[in-house]
Amino acid sequence: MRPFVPSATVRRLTPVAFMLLVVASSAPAISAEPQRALTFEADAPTESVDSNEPLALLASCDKKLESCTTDAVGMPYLIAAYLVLWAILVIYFTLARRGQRRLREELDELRALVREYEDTFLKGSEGDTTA
Amino acid sequence: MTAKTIWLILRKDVLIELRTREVLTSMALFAVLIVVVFAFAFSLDETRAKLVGPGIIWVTILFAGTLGLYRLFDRERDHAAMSGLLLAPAGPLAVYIAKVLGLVIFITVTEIIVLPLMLAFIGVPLPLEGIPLFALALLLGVLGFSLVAVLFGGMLASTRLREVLIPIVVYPVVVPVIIGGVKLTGAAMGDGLPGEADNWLRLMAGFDIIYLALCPWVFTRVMVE
Amino acid sequence: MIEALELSRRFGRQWALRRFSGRFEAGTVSAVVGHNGAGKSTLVGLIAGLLRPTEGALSVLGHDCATGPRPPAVRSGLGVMLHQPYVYPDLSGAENLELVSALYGQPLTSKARHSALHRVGLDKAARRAARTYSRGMLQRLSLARLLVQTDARAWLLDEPATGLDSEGHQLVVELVSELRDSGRAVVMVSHQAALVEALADVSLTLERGRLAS
Amino acid sequence: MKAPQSSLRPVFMPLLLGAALMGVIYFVFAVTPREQQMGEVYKIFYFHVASAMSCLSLFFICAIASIGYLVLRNRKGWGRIATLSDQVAHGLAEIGVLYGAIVLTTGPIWAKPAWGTYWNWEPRLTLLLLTFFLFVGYLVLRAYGQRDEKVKNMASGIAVVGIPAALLTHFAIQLWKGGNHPQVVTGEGGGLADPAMRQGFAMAVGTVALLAIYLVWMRVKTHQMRDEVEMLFLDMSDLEEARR
Repeated sequence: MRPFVPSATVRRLTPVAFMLLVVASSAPAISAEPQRALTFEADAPTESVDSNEPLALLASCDKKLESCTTDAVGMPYLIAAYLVLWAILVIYFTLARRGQRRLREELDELRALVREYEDTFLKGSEGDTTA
Repeated sequence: MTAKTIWLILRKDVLIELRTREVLTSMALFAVLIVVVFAFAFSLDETRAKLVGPGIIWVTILFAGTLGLYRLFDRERDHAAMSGLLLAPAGPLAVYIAKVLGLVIFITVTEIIVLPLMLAFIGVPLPLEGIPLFALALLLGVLGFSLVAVLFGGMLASTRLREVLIPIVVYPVVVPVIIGGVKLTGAAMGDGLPGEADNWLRLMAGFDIIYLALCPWVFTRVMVE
Repeated sequence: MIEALELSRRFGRQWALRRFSGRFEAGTVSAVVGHNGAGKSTLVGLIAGLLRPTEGALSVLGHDCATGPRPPAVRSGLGVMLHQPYVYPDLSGAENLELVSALYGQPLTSKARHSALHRVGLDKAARRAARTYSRGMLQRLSLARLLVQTDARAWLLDEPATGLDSEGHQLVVELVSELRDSGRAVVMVSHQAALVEALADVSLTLERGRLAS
Repeated sequence: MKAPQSSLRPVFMPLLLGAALMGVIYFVFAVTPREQQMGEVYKIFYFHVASAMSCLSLFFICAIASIGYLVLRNRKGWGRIATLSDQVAHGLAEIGVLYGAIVLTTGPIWAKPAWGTYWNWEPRLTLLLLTFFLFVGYLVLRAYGQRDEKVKNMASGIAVVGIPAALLTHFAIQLWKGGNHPQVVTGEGGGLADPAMRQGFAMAVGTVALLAIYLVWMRVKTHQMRDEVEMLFLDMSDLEEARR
């Protein structure tokens, strides 16, 4: 039973449709208004907040929010998180891609081999009758 | 036909167990050893015992139950016994129900032997009026665990990886029943809010009902090629 | 009775069995002969229902195997003796026989059990645990199933004479002949030429998973 | 039938997705405002929660596909659909576990500055962790078992149990923990007041979901190719046999 493969047109249309979607979704970003303070109640920070705990520094930051330019406290975590995100995606993608390429080569090789078998077999069978 | 086959398989497992007493001794011994290790690890005193006791009991049940599961299916693995059972007219459903009942019986008997010892070692007072709730929690918990464990144990018994795979797959699924058991055991020992116990009972009963309906369906479809 | 059409089964990248066609009629002993690895056990697995065909059609006792699990009537109608004897070492010979008979048909009367064990020469060892049996004795215990599983209308035997001495061979010949004479279809898989000559009405040879022409 | 492998296409899609991802990240960093209490660091939540949503829905669809496989594999004439649904289920599980890994790494990184501990057992992350283990078992089984019927059945059995397991674990943890996970998205705990935040989050969810669809499609192609390789080996042994 041959594996099920979507028709050629479906495969050609998906990238175009996808590109339109991404462009549409990022359009509003370009016209976003300037930043404003906003309310966002995360849970109350844990009671035992000692001085060097990053949270304490955070809380003090909001009194002078407008001038709170450098958010040094959270930045390393933020960068670390996005680096992890990228690392996982890129590493996985390259591994999967390499596996797929190796598989595709093996597949093409096998197809050639089978075609070659069929040719020699057809030529070879003029003489005798096969079971 | 199925009921007869269930009885036959169950009777066979119990008969072999009475002769060899292999499963119960290993499970009971294993359970007592775990409790002793935990007792040393937490260096229990009166107050902490009440906090940690239920946890120890249910972890012990979980591990001893897993040991019992491996034993239960080892017997079927050699001499192509599993295929003999699956080809029987009653088919995989009877095998599944018989094995679930077998595991429940084995774990319950181990509990009866080991629990008094455990309570003594941990030094947790189980008040008399707490016993019915504790027994109900044990019943629901062990049934829930057995339903899931036998499904995956039976499925994976023939693969090389079963010791690795069965814990990875079974434990996440039985977490609700284990937490429920611990909470109800705590309630039975006197602490914990009264209202909470009902919620946990409902959750564990729901767990058992859902898997009572789902597991046979999956087992019968998966065990036959 | 049992019919296979272009039956194929693959394991990974090879064909364990490829385009096997054959009809096994009632009242005949059909032998399937082949060296090790020729696909005999795969064929047994397919007919018994342990394996699912990759291609081709198989019907056992009128049930088309492609349409899903077999009804109980077909399961008890097909007696299967796999290469490994189906036995629990901790149960005694008699208990094993009772268990199998009850699982696959009606419970065994003690008279029928006794006569079956006597016929296969195990009446002395009936009470002992099967663990203490030799390979030949285990095979004889399996052979006792031929007498006890009376519901079976067709039998599938995988190497019925493994581990048996000459007297055991004779026993197999007698038992299988009785099955044939009582109108049952017997499919026997074996690589022992002597057995095949003595019993087989029809003989198929398997080479590398295919029917040898 | 020979699939037209235009050289451009295999590179085009990943670049496009990469660009989209960069676009969203730029939007998150540049445009969305700082959060009043956590400042910049809360911005981890965009992709953390987006990945979590995709992860759980991938597992859910994988379970549905597995049910489809178990039901259809015995139906006459449904063989190819059953094989496809099994391949799709396998692909969904792989990408689900991949996204699970993202969630389970960015989660603690966010929790440390926000709540002071790397792991505080809040409900949704714990639920995802447990379901993650279940599907890791699924992948381990798939990786080590050969690609025959039995392994497909067993894997489907594991995936199918995923749905009730996730639901019951969710209720159990709610009961157990009471939950202090800020209901950022669902709106109980303040929600996304700022429109820019909402857009940022919508874009993150959209991009992550589309990336997931693309990755699953890629994995399904790989599985189909692997099956085709085995088919070709079988055809070759047929031809060899016929020639002998």
